[in-house]
Amino acid sequence: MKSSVIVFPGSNCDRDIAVALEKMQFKNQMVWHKDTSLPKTDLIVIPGGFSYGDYLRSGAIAGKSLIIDEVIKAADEGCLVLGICNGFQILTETGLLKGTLLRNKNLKFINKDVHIKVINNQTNFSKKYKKDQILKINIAHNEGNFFTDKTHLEELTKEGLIAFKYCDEKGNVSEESNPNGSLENIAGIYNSKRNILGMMPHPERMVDELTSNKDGVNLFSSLLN
Amino acid sequence: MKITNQIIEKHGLKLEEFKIIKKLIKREPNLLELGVFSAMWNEHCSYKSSRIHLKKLPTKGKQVIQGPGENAGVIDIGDDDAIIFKIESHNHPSFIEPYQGAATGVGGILRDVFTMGARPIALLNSIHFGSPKHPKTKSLLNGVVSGIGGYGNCIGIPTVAGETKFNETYNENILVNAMAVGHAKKDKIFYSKAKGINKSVVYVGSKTGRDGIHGASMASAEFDENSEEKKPTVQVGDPFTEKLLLEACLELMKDNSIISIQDMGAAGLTSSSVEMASKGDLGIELDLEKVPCREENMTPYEMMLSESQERMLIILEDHKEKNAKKIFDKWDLDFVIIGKTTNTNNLTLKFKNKIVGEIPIEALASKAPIYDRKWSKRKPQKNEINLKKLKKIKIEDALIKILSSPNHSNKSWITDQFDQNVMCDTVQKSGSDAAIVRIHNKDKAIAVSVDSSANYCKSHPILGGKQIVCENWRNLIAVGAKPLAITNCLNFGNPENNEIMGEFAECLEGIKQACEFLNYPVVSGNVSFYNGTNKKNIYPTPVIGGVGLIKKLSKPLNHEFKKENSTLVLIGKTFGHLEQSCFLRENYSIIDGLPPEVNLLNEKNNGENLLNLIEKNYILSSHDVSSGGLITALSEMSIGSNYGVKIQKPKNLTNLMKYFFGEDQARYIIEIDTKNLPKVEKILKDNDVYYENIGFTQKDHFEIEGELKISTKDLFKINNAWYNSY
Amino acid sequence: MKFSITVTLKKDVLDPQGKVVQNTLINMGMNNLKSIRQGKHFEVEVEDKDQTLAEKKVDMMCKKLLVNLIIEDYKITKI
Amino acid sequence: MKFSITVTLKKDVLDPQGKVVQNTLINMGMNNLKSIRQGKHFEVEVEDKDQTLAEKKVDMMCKKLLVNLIIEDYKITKI
Ligand SMILES: Nc1ncnc2c1ncn2[C@@H]1O[C@H](COP(=O)(O)OP(=O)(O)O)[C@@H](O)[C@H]1O
Ligand SMILES: [Mg+2]
Repeated sequence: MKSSVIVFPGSNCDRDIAVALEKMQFKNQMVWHKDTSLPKTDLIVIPGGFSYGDYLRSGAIAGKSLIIDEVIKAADEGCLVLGICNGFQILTETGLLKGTLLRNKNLKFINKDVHIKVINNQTNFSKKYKKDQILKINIAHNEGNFFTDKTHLEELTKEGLIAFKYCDEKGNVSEESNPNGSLENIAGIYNSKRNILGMMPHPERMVDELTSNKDGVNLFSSLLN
Repeated sequence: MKITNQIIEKHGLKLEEFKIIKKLIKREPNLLELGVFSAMWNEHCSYKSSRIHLKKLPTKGKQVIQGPGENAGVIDIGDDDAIIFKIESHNHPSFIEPYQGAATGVGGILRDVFTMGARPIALLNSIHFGSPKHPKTKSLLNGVVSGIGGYGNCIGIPTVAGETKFNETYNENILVNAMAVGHAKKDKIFYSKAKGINKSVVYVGSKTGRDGIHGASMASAEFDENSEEKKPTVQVGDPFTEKLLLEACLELMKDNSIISIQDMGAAGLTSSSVEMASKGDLGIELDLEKVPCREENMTPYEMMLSESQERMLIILEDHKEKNAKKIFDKWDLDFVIIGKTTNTNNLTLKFKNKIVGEIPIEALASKAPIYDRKWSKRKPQKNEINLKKLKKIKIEDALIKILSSPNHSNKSWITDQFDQNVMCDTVQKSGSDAAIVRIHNKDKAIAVSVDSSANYCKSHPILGGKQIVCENWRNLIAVGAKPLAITNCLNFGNPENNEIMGEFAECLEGIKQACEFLNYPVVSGNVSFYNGTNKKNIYPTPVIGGVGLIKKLSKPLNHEFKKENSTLVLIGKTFGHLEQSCFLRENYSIIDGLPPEVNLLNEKNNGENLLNLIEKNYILSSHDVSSGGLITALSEMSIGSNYGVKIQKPKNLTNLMKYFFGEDQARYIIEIDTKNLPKVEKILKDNDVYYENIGFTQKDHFEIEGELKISTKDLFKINNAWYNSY
Repeated sequence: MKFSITVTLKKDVLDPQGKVVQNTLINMGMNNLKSIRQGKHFEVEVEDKDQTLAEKKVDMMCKKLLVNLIIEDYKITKI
Repeated sequence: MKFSITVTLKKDVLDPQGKVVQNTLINMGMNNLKSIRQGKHFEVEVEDKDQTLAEKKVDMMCKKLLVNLIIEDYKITKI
């Protein structure tokens, strides 16, 4: 399985995701934002960080870079695309995913391990998880407050396009277990074809038992076959 | 233009110093030259008041690759790995503009570390605020914390540890110290010493603006009547550009292009160019017209004194310019050859084809004034606290008071705003005695911690100085690391005041004694004087940042209890020293007497034996006992876990409060599997380590037999409540 | 030719920042405050003679980059 | 009574955000762009009859909370 990680100026989880992918036996390549073509790849990852310093709006400027046209083309042709944290923000700015990510409701950067629930386990990204499985995953963001319009929200719910929801350790999806104010506790969503996943939590930070648990592993192993 | 006395003073120079300048250059300097002198001769760059004292610190050891004198210190951690680290203050800018002041403090210290070839792997901070009740404190606190996070999070380096303290002494002068730690290959370390004549001097990074041009501030209108008023502006940090600069520099460092590299910190272009030339014993010529400027019509004076952030100066090997430029172009950064090295031993400044300033390098550097300022010894106070005369208080209430106090309350509301996990090598994040960061792709790790004890240092500077080094050493031991070396940030008041200078000299004496005894050398540091006003100086606040090594990382050790029914052992002897304690301060507002005695022999022996026990895998959790004493340390171990304790009171107890709240040094609490107790006891006995078995862990309750019983959940709530109600 | 652009969040979009600012102001004793909304402001200078053309260009900048049309409205004024 | 407040960085203060936005717009082909600076914008409604009084209050809000006077300038306009 071949993967490509897109690197923007200001990306800072690019090495982290590359390490995780290689650990999971992906053949990974780094792709520079000024490149005009993508290598042959099965998975494109847009990593976390502060592309362009998060200036203007997080993800806005990266969304205009040269390589993005290629990402859009590949996605339209069915290539799998994973956007993590700033990557999720970039995907919404390019229109590959609908909705947007507003400032956290407490107006502060939040870094901690939170619980999320696997809502749809029938996709290329999630099939190794059980339905409603509860994961403990690290978040680290300033703008993770998912927002979208009513029609899209209905579509997300009806079509099973919600990937993860924030919950507590017992799985309760509630206001208290919502770290950033996201609509319906949404932590990650798919596009309608389910080949694109955007999520705020960092699965790449959860693959090494020395620094964390291994709750992120199954996301990568789902992608492998 | 005539240099008047007023202009001299506005530049922070004494008239006496101006006379020396004239003698050194054998004429009157022009305004630009005066500006350059003021930048080089100020306390921050010249260390003129501190130098003779700093010389006494131990800086050598087998583990030291580079001691003080470079951008940062370098130590050997085995194999081909080196750790590069330093701490620096940004107190005054942070008081004026807390967000930007703190942010640029982080940015500045990071540059010190990556100029030397290191990839930064951890950030720490030590922040001190006035009383929480002071009207300025809350916004300063919030601003500083978000500034630290804003910079570190954006550039993508985990902020893993720190300390946050409140004390009235900082009401009008907060402290913001930032420490950066980086990793490099031993054979790929870069220094600032220039070498060779006619080599290109290259400016890279952000453009130069009118940021923080100090000396000229008020009088600037007089300097140049025709120009519009030029007020100094606050430095604004741009972590995004710094991230690019970091990656570009590390990329350039992969081959052998760089002769010398130096970040532009305080006094920007001036200090960086002079330092490179001075160390290389040669001259440097700058063509200021080529300096990339952000604003129109900037003068040579402004360019030389600007403190714009995110800039570096590099001296390149011949013919490497083209390739180097390619790298900086890739990262969208300015790259301009602005000068060359010369054999004149002068700093030569050209502008529009004219020489606008020329000063011998040695006049700026080695011939800068050094002062042996008068200092007086602190007359130690006596310990005269009669506990019997104090109002009776229940042990439970005293504990709650401490745990819910701003100083001891849980700081997760701060640390949750810092990305502690980026780079995926954070093994132990903040909250324990020290943070643990793994060396990427290896199974070894470093432990880092910053510590200070201003109250102790105020009361008895020598003891205080010793104590902070020991506490810092203890914090590293407690997580299983062998302490290797320290950096220090010396925050003091006005050095022209005998008493303050005395505090400085004596604190350093204490630091020196402890470092020498513990083989814990100082490899880098920073001095910040003039904190406070001359009448009201801050308490002496040296901050120690320590780095230790965990050779083989199996599983991280921290202070949280791991299970029930394990045995708790207190290492080190309890005398019950309450003077200067948190107990008296929080419960009775008494800040009297001497700090606890520091016995370096016990400190070393206890620490080394605990490390041995940890390496033998006998320890489930461990925590050093410091501010708040035994009971506070025990409750911190409970709060982090779901387990409480059941502690027996010692049989011949003279005073309960002294036993539980005393702040005697060289102590640790360890949790061990009860079945291992005999083996542990044998090692401790064989090595003359004093210890007591104090009880066991248990589920859910924090209990001292016959005295108190609180649920661990309540303890947690008490400890976490303060900020939410602030 | 100079233009000012103000970008505001659409009415039905949650404005966490505005809300916090409003609460803070009220806590500070500004009790006559009825509402406050926060947005962005740009000052753009373009080198163009023709105002309609210039305005069109500025409008394009908004649509293509400066504004997230899903959640934001904007207004361009010549200054 | 409604007011608009625009908050801009003082001249000479580094505007990292504006710089990136400007470069991006130019890269996107907007080459007639001479400069762009980014600031904040607030729309405030206060319940007051007297305009001078209301304006004074809004000014106070700026000074006390909305504006960082060390690096920012501001302008209040009645709308
Ligand atoms: N500003 C801060 N930044 C990061 N970590 C902090 C900060 N303030 C406190 N901490 C963390 O909180 C914990 C407790 O701090 P402190 O009471 O000073 O510890 P100790 O007494 O062991 O030195 C430590 O783990 C420390 O790293
Ligand atoms: Mg400690």
